[in-house]
Formats: sequence, C-alpha cells, structure tokens
Amino acid sequence: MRPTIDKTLLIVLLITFLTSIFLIFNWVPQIKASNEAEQIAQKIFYFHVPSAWLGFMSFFVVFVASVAYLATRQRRWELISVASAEIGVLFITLVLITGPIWAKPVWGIWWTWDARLTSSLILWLIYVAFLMLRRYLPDGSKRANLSAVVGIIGFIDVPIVYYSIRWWETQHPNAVMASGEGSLAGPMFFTFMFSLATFTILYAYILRKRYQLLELEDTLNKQFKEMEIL
Amino acid sequence: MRTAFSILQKDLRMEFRSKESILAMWIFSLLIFVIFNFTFEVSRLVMLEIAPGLLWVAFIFSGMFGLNHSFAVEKEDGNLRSMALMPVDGGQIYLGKFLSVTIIMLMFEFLIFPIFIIFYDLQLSFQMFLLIPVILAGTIGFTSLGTILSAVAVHTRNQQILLSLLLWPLVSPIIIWSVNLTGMVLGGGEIGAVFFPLLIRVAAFDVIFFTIAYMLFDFILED
Amino acid sequence: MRTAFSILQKDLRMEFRSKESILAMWIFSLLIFVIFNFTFEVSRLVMLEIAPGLLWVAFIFSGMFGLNHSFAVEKEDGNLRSMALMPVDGGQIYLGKFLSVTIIMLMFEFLIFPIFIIFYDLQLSFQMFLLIPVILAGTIGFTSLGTILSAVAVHTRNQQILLSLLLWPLVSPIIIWSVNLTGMVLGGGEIGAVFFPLLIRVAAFDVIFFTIAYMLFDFILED
Amino acid sequence: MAVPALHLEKVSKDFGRIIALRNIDLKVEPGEFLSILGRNGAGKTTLLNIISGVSRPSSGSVQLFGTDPGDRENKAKLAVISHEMFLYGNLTALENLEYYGRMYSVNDLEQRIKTVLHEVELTHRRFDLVAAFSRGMTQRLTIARAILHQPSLLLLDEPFTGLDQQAIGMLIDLLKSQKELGRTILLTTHDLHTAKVLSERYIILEKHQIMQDGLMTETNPDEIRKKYFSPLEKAEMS
Amino acid sequence: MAVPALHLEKVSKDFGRIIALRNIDLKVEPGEFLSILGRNGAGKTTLLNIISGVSRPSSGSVQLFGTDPGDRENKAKLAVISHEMFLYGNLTALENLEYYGRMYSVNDLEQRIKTVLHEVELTHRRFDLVAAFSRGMTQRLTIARAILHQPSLLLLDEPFTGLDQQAIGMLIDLLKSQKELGRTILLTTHDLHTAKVLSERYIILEKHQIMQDGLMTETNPDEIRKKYFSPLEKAEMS
Ligand code: HEM
Ligand SMILES: Nc1ncnc2c1ncn2[C@@H]1O[C@H](COP(=O)(O)OP(=O)(O)OP(=O)(O)O)[C@@H](O)[C@H]1O
Ligand SMILES: Nc1ncnc2c1ncn2[C@@H]1O[C@H](COP(=O)(O)OP(=O)(O)OP(=O)(O)O)[C@@H](O)[C@H]1O
Ligand SMILES: [Mg+2]
Ligand SMILES: [Mg+2]
Repeated sequence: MRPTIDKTLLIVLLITFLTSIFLIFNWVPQIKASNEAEQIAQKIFYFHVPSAWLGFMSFFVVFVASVAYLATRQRRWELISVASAEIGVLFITLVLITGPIWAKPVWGIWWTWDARLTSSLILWLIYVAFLMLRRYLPDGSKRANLSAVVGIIGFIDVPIVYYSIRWWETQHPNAVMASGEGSLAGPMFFTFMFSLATFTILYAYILRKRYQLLELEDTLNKQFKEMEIL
Repeated sequence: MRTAFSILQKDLRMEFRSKESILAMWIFSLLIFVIFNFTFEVSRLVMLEIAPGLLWVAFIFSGMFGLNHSFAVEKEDGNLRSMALMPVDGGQIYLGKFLSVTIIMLMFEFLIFPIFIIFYDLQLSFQMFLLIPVILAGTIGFTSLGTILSAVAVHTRNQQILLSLLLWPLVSPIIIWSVNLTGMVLGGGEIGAVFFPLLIRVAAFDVIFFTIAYMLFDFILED
Repeated sequence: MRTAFSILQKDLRMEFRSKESILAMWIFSLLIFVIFNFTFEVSRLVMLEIAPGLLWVAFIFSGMFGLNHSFAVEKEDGNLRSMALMPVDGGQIYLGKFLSVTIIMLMFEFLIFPIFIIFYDLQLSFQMFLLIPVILAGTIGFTSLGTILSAVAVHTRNQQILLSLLLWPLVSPIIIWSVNLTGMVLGGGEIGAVFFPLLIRVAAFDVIFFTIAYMLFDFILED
Repeated sequence: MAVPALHLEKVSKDFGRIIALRNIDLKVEPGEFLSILGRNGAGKTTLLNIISGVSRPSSGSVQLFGTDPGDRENKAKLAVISHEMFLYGNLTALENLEYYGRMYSVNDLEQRIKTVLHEVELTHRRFDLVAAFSRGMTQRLTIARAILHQPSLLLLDEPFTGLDQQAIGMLIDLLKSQKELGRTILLTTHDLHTAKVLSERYIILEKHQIMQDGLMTETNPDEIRKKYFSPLEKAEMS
Repeated sequence: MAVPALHLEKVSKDFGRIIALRNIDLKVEPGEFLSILGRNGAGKTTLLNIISGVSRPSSGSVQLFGTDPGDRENKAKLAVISHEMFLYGNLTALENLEYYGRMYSVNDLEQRIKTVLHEVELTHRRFDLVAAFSRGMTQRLTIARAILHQPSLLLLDEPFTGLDQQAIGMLIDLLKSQKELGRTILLTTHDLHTAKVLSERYIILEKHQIMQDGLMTETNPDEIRKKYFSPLEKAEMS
C-alpha cells in the first residue's frame, strides 16, 4: 500500500515539477522591468512565495501535531511534528535565500531590517530553536512533552510576529494575492497556482518520507536493543 | 493560590536571604547602564534616539539573569523533580514561579529606571507615569513566556544558551512594541492615538501567553 | 604547559561535546544582533555611529556567557575543589582556563562578525584586517581578568551577578579603548596617529592583567 | 479483593542505547514491605522513579492504588527519598520543612515539624542553612521532609546513606512503626542485613529483570547473597 | 625517627557561629590505617578537609610528611574521596580518568586506566557519560579516579556509599592491599564492622574533639558503639 502511494506521489511530483519549470521559464510572459537581471530575478517569485506559504503550513502542522501529542501521547504525533518542523525550516530557509537573491537586483541590497524580512528571520529562528531543543534532550517522553509545549507556544507566536511588524514602514511588497488579482494577471496567476500546487505535493511527499524514516529509526533501535539483550 | 504563594515566598526569601542581594542588584543595574554608556560613546542626540531600546535591552538582560538564576536554584538538588512529585497543580507552580520572577525583574527595572533618567538627563513629566503600564505590560509578557521556557531549558545541559534561543525570538514582538511605546512616552510629544490600542494589544498578548503557559506547565513537570 | 593543555582540552571537549553546540553558539550570536536591531529601531546613520559599541556589547555578553558557563561546570560536582587538590601550579590552571575561555569567546566573535558586516552592510576593505589585533587585544583583556574573577565569583551563591560587579568596572578601560579603536577602523578614514599607540596600550594592559592573574591564581584555589 | 498498592505490568525503560529495565511485572499489596536488591546499575533507582511517576516507562503500565502514578491523590500519598536531596541549600531546615509542608497541605504543620525535627534530632539546628549541614544531617532532614505529610506509600532509595549508627537505628525504628501503621514501603539498599530485619519480601534485579521474588523468611541470606553476587560485567554486557 | 605522615597540633575550625573542630591533636605514622568515627556533624569531614589542605584550620598547625599540606609533593601523594564526586558529568568515564591522570602526571597512563577500570568493573561502560551513571557506578569511578595515581596517603570520607555488596568487598580488598603496600589511610565511616576489619586504630570525634583514641584490637566493639552513641543533641549544643 505504502509504496504505491509514495510512488504515485513521486511520479505526480516529477510531472508537476517539470511542468512548473516549463511554465515559469518558458510560458509565462516576462514582466516589464528596467533591466534583464530584474526580469530574470522576477522568476524567483514562483519559488519564493510558495516556499513561504508552505513554510507557514508546516508550522501549522507542527502545532496541530503537538496538541495531538499532548492529548494522546502517541509517538507518531511527535514524529509528525518533528518532520514538519524540519521541512518548515527548510522552506523558510529557501525564502531567506531566494529573498535576498531577488532583493539584490531589485532593491540593490541583500538585506534590510524590513518588517517582512525581520519577521521571516524570527520565524525561522523560532523553529530552529525548536529543533535545537530536541537535539539537546535525550530521547524519551520528556523530550516529546517539552518539544510539544514549545511547538504550541511557537505557533501562537507566529501571528503576533506578523502583527508586530505592521508598525514598520515596509519595503517588501505587501499581500499581492490579497490586494487584487489584477496585479497578478491570468497566466501569472495560473503559473503561481501551479507552482504552489507543486510545492504542496513536494511538502506532502517529504513529510511522508521523513516520517517513514523516523519510524524506521525507531524500529531499528528497538531491534538493536532486542539483539543486545539476547 | 496558597501553593503559588508558598513558592513565591520561598523564592523571594532565597533571593533576599542577605540584604546585600539588593545592593548587588542595584549595582548590577547601574553597571548595565554604565557599560552601555561608555561603550556607545556617541552624541547626546543619538543617545536619546536609542534610549528606549537601551532601556529595554537593560531590562532584558537583567530579566535573563533573573530567569536563569531562579531555575538554576530549582535544579540544584533535584528540586525540579521534587516539584513534579508534589500533589499540586502545575499551573500553581507556574504562577508561583512567574510571580517571583516578575517581582524580581520589576525590582531590577525599578532600580534601573532612576539611573536611566539621570544618565539621559530626562525631565520628569506627568506623562512619564504612562511608562508604568508600559513597563508592566512588557515585563509580564517577557516573564510569562520566560518562566515556562526556562522550565523547558533547565532540562538541558546548555540551559542559558538554549533559554536565549527559545525566548528571544518568541518574545521579540512584545519587546518591539514595548520599545515603541516607551519611545512614544519619552518622545515628549503628544501621546498619539496609537498608544493606547498598542498598549492594550500588548496586555492582551500577555494574557494569552500567560493562559497558555499556565495550562501547559503540567506537561513540563511530568516526564 | 601540559597541565594547561589538558585543562583546555577537557573544556573544549565538554563545550563541543555535540556538534550542535557550535550551531547554538552561532544562532545565539545572530540573536544578539537581531535583538539589538529590532530594539534600536533607528536610522541607518545612527546605527552606524553606535555600531562599534554594539559590536563590543555583543562581545561582552557572549563573553559573560562563556565565563559563567565555564566555571559553572567546574562547580558542579566539586571539581573546583578537586583542582585545589591537584599537584599542579595554580598558574597552569589559570592558563588552561584562560585559553579555553578565550578560544570560546573568540569563536563567538568570529561568528558574530560576519553577521555584523552583513547587517550593517559594511564594505570590506583591506583596513579591516586591523580589527584582528584590536579584537584580539580587547578580548584577551576581558578574558584575562574574567577568568580570575570568575574563579572568585564561583564561590558565592550569586555567581553571575557578582562576576558582573567585579569584572565590568575593572575591564571598562579596555573596552572603551577597544570601542574607540574599532570605531577608528570602521570609520573608514585614515588610521590616525593615535591608533597604534592606543592599541599598544591595550596590549600592554593585557600583559599586566594576565601576569598578575597568573601569579595570584594559586591563592584563589586554596581555602 | 482490594486493589494492590502497586501494580506494574511489562514495564520496560531504556535511555537511548542503554537499557535500564525490561519487562518488569510486580504487584505489591498495601502494607507490604518490599526490599529491592540488585547490583550497581541494575535499575533499582529507575524502577523507583517509574513508580513515583517522575519517569515514564518506555513501555508497559504502572498503577498506584489502581490509578495513574501522576494522579493528585497518589502524589499526596507518596514519599520519596532519592539520591537527590530535594532540599534548598539556601533555606534553613525549618524553612525547608515549612515549604514542603505547605505544598503537601499538611495539617497542624507547626506541630508536625516539631515532631519530625525531634525525631531526626535536628531541632537544635533548625535555624541553620541546609547548605552548612554535614552529609548525615542533610540526610536526616531529607527523612524528616519525606515523612512530614504522613505518606502511605514510601519509596526509599538507599535512605541509610551517610547516617550514623544512632540515626540508622532511628530510621529502622521509624520504618518499623510505619509498617505497623499499615503503610506500604519499598526500599532499595545494599545492606542485606537491614533488609532482612525490616522486610518480609524482597526482589533481586538482575540483567534489568526481576531475577528473584521471594520471602526473606524462606530464604537463606547466603543464598540471596550468592545470587546478588553474580558478576557485574556479565550481567551488563549481555 | 622518620617524620609522621600526619601531624595535627591544636587544630580548631569554626564556620562563623558554628564550631566544627576544637583543639585536635593527632599524629599518624606512615603505614597506619586510622578510622575516624563520630556522630553526624561531629566534624569528620571537616577534619579530612583540613588534612587535605582544601580547608584551612581557624587555628593550629597541620603537617603532612613534615611539610605544609598545600605543598606540591604532598598533593601528588594524596588521594581524596569525599561527598563530592570530583567527576565531570559531561565527560565519559574514560575521559575523566584521562584528565585526572594527566593532571597527576601518571606514568603509563593508558595501562593504569585499564587496570583501575577493571578493578572497579566499569570497563564495559567506559565510553558512557558519567552523568548517565547510576549512583553506585559513579562511586566506583570515584574510587578508580582516587587510586589512579597510586597515592601514598588516602583520605576516604564514607567511601562505601552506594556500593553494592560486591563492590564493597572489592574496596575492602583494595584497601587491604594498599595497607600492605605501606600506604597511610584515613577512613571515616559509620560502619563499625568494616572499620574494625580494616583498621588497627580508631578515633572517635565528639563535641568536635577527639574523645577516644585507641586500638581496635584492644577495644570491645560494644564499648565503641556505646561511646559513639552519645546523644547528638548534647554533643552539639555545648
Ligand atoms: C530577504 C528577503 C526576503 C524575505 C525574507 C521575504 C519573505 C517573504 C515572505 C515570508 C513572503 C510570504 C508572505 C505572505 O505570503 O504573507 C513573501 C512574499 C512575497 N515576497 Fe518576499 N521576501 C524577501 C524578499 C523579497 C523581494 C526582494 C521581493 C521583490 C521585490 C519580494 C517579493 C515578494 C512578493 C511579491 C511576495 C508575495 C506577497 C503576497 O503574496 O502577499 N520578496 N516574502
Ligand atoms: N538519565 C540516564 N541516562 C542514561 N542512562 C541512565 C540514566 N539513568 C540511569 N541510567 C542507566 O540505567 C541503568 C540503571 O540505573 P539505576 O540508577 O536505576 O541503577 P541502580 O540499580 O539504582 O544502581 P545503584 O545501585 O548504583 O544505585 C544504569 O546502567 C544507568 O547507567
Ligand atoms: N561550609 C560550612 N559552613 C558552615 N558550617 C559547616 C560547613 N561545613 C560543615 N559545617 C558544620 O560543621 C560541623 C561538622 O561538619 P562535618 O561535615 O565535618 O561533619 P561530619 O562529621 O562529616 O558529619 P557526617 O557524619 O554527617 O558526614 C557541622 O555542624 C556542620 O554543620
Ligand atoms: Mg540507585
Ligand atoms: Mg561527613
């Protein structure tokens, strides 16, 4: 059963991935920009924003899994929360890498203490701390409890982090999606949605794989122990 | 409530075992400022601009000190474990620890503040009373999160560094707002329309943080 | 020398028991900067003016962290007492501890510095190499005093606060000079005639502090 | 019949690579006095930690008086003496007891404190900081703290450590009287003699399992000793 | 004749209000095995601390092998086992021994470490962090650490704490062989039986003074016990 799901996911992922690459680089019309570098850089949009959204979603999953863990004390919720946190950090890292790459040609600087940038960084730090905490604690129920608690508090903080920054004048484009599809014309909108879908499948796939890996580790440990005793 | 109060009483008693503790705290506060001052040898104008930030950085560092100390004491002879054995509500323990940490941090702030006024030659005005709720709200936000995260970090070998890693990012919005609010008050101008809504927002988040931490603390104590 | 080296080895081994320690240090350094940045929401110009001070404040705080940690470990299971029992020279113990604390602090600084450069968007120039002796001299001054004073403070219940009370006033001249020197380098202008004499002065004080501490350390170990 | 005071089923515990307990099945009736014997590292302390609820088993179930060890009522009934002192060095003996008494909602606290302090002969030192106590005095205070709330289940991990002859006698008498009051007591000790004097039942932990569960009266002490003496290396390595 | 291994004259020690030792006169010849007995808080640990030079007497003079206890050669000859473990929890057993070995400039360190680890039966756990050790295992490692540099004067403060029967036997054998090698040993313990087995001479501390200084062989153990059993309260209050 499992391998079939994984295989299907992988195939779908490959197809959508290749398609979105095609859409982004060959199909969607170029934006008008003052120079070529900017034009090319704009392509990053289709990686940058979906990464950010999926990052948020990963952290939401961490939150849900943490609550579920404390409610049920089932190991699998712990594993899901870890896996999702790792992927979330990965995605936000992507945002933090693609952002500056985009910023350099557009704004002329790599980094500025802009609201969105700062809050992204803080978000990243919150979940890196979450992962660090797990590394410092020995495996066991204590670790599961503590990290679930941090997983919950961490997520509650996320909206606040984003709220707090509204007090800053911001250089970063704001809510393109919300402020009007007008700015995101047909093909661009389609490409963006397609890219988003690709990232979502990517997320699902990595999450499954990572979870399976963690489970495997558990079984392996158990077997080791059995062997050691006998 | 009696439980929380007993914990508070014990903590304050240990903290102020000797009268010198208060003196030490006072000198420590003074030093934080002195060190900032001589390190930033800048024009008075610049100084004034960064003053609210400096004030809060000083608060944060004294707060970190208080948090670390408060939980190091619990760790010393396995007392953290003995807390887990007591037939009391985790929330009560949280409340007790929260109160003691908050009181100590407020005390630091109370000691720091006059030094701050003197060093920056700020004129006292009626408006400054507005700083009381600002400092209170910011401090409670810091300690409500700090207390539970200290209880988490104390289980690791690298307690201090981990507390910083966990707490600072999470508490940063509260600190940003507090710095903003402090700036508004110290700016001397009219208190704009944004002041009170922002203050209320900080207070609201204090309540949220506190409530969540209160509810989650039980999970930290048990294994 | 072998003794000092053994202590150094043991300390570094404990510090970097896990590879995560380095990562944690790095994030901690990053955080120090982030916290300063969002706390001081000021114009870029002002930022640049206070940059050297900020840099050193960040150094000092990470240094305090390193010092506290290094001696807390010794205190844990009475190891400080076991040092007093060892047939080795107090000076050697001092040297070992000094080296480990210095190396850890330099590592922090090494991690902090690139973040500093990026966040302040400083342009790298050849002149910046002059910061190496400046940071080295300032750091050694801080740790040579810090090591011996930590060993004093660790005997008290209020270790952390006491260390600050003892260390900061004593080390303040070194820090002020280091900030000045850093400002000169970062200012980007010509390195004035005052730079080298000042640097040498800091180095001279380092030597003095180190020598005195080296000689006095025996007395701290014994009861 | 009534629920057992303690019921462990298939309890295992490991710390990462290291195994501490394996498939422990144990039932202790109210009023029983059980000695837990075993070599260093056999898992005695770990077992007590699991029973007290401080530590969770990696697998298996634990019940105290028919419910979870973490339940409030169970905690109120429980007293633990462990390696750790559970005392604040920076408080006086009296302040420590007061604090614990309040946390356990002890009735007539002042009188109780007087009683237990007298029992462990520390009345004259009650105003001194615990940090300045000698090892044996600290252990005495630990005992005072543990019995302050008149627990009905006592978990004692090498409680005789550091005590002088007289205090050992005192503690033995105390435990005997606790037993007569119908309290359930679990004791780990390496002193077979004391174990024999106090308890009727014993278990020996070996290879992290219960190797022997028997009655003191029916077993020859030399036999116990022999079993207990199995080589450490072998037990650990396998 | 040769200088005594240990010579105390009119040694007193107080901690502020609290008196720990009063006018102690003591001479121990090289090769002697002395047991120090006394009630909790009598001052045994304080006495050992003063002898090891960790703590300075408030008044009086202490000499080890004719010189100050703080002398480098004296330190190299000395081994101390105290309540504190003198081990780093965050290092493995092996790393701890390596560190101590280097500090004491032990010759052929690797071999020595192997020997002592084998002696305390911890070879199989040498790569584990000390923080994860059980109490008895930690005590074993403490013993290994103390004898690593083949000291000629051993100060042992309740060294049997936490050890299992077998380890106690091991330590007794070890101490006997040390005695045969002509080493001077001072031991505090509350276990009169072990003291009697090991040492020829004993002192009893009471009211912070030496109340009795005699030979084990000449004294009836019951007599010792009786003296030793004097009420704590009275002894302390004076
Ligand atoms: C270091 C740099 C950057 C970081 C950390 C960053 C971070 C983010 C994040 C977290 C989002 C998702 C926000 C949301 O969906 O609510 C986002 C969206 C976006 N970013 Fe960036 N960004 C960076 C640089 C840039 C640059 C240089 C540009 C282009 C000028 C840019 C353009 C956008 C756009 C157009 C969106 C979509 C906004 C929306 O859908 O609401 N970003 N960025
Ligand atoms: N926190 C921990 N981390 C890793 N291993 C541990 C931990 N606590 C105990 N262990 C291991 O579990 C095993 C059992 O330890 P435990 O303390 O229960 O032994 P014990 O029977 O009480 O021994 P002792 O007689 O020495 O007190 C030991 O091998 C020990 O190393
Ligand atoms: N650091 C200290 N500060 C204050 N008083 C102390 C200190 N150390 C010991 N004392 C006091 O000195 C006296 C002797 O203590 P010591 O530890 O020497 O007793 P001991 O004979 O070793 O007792 P035990 O058998 O309990 O180990 C005690 O009254 C103790 O309270
Ligand atoms: Mg044990
Ligand atoms: Mg003692």
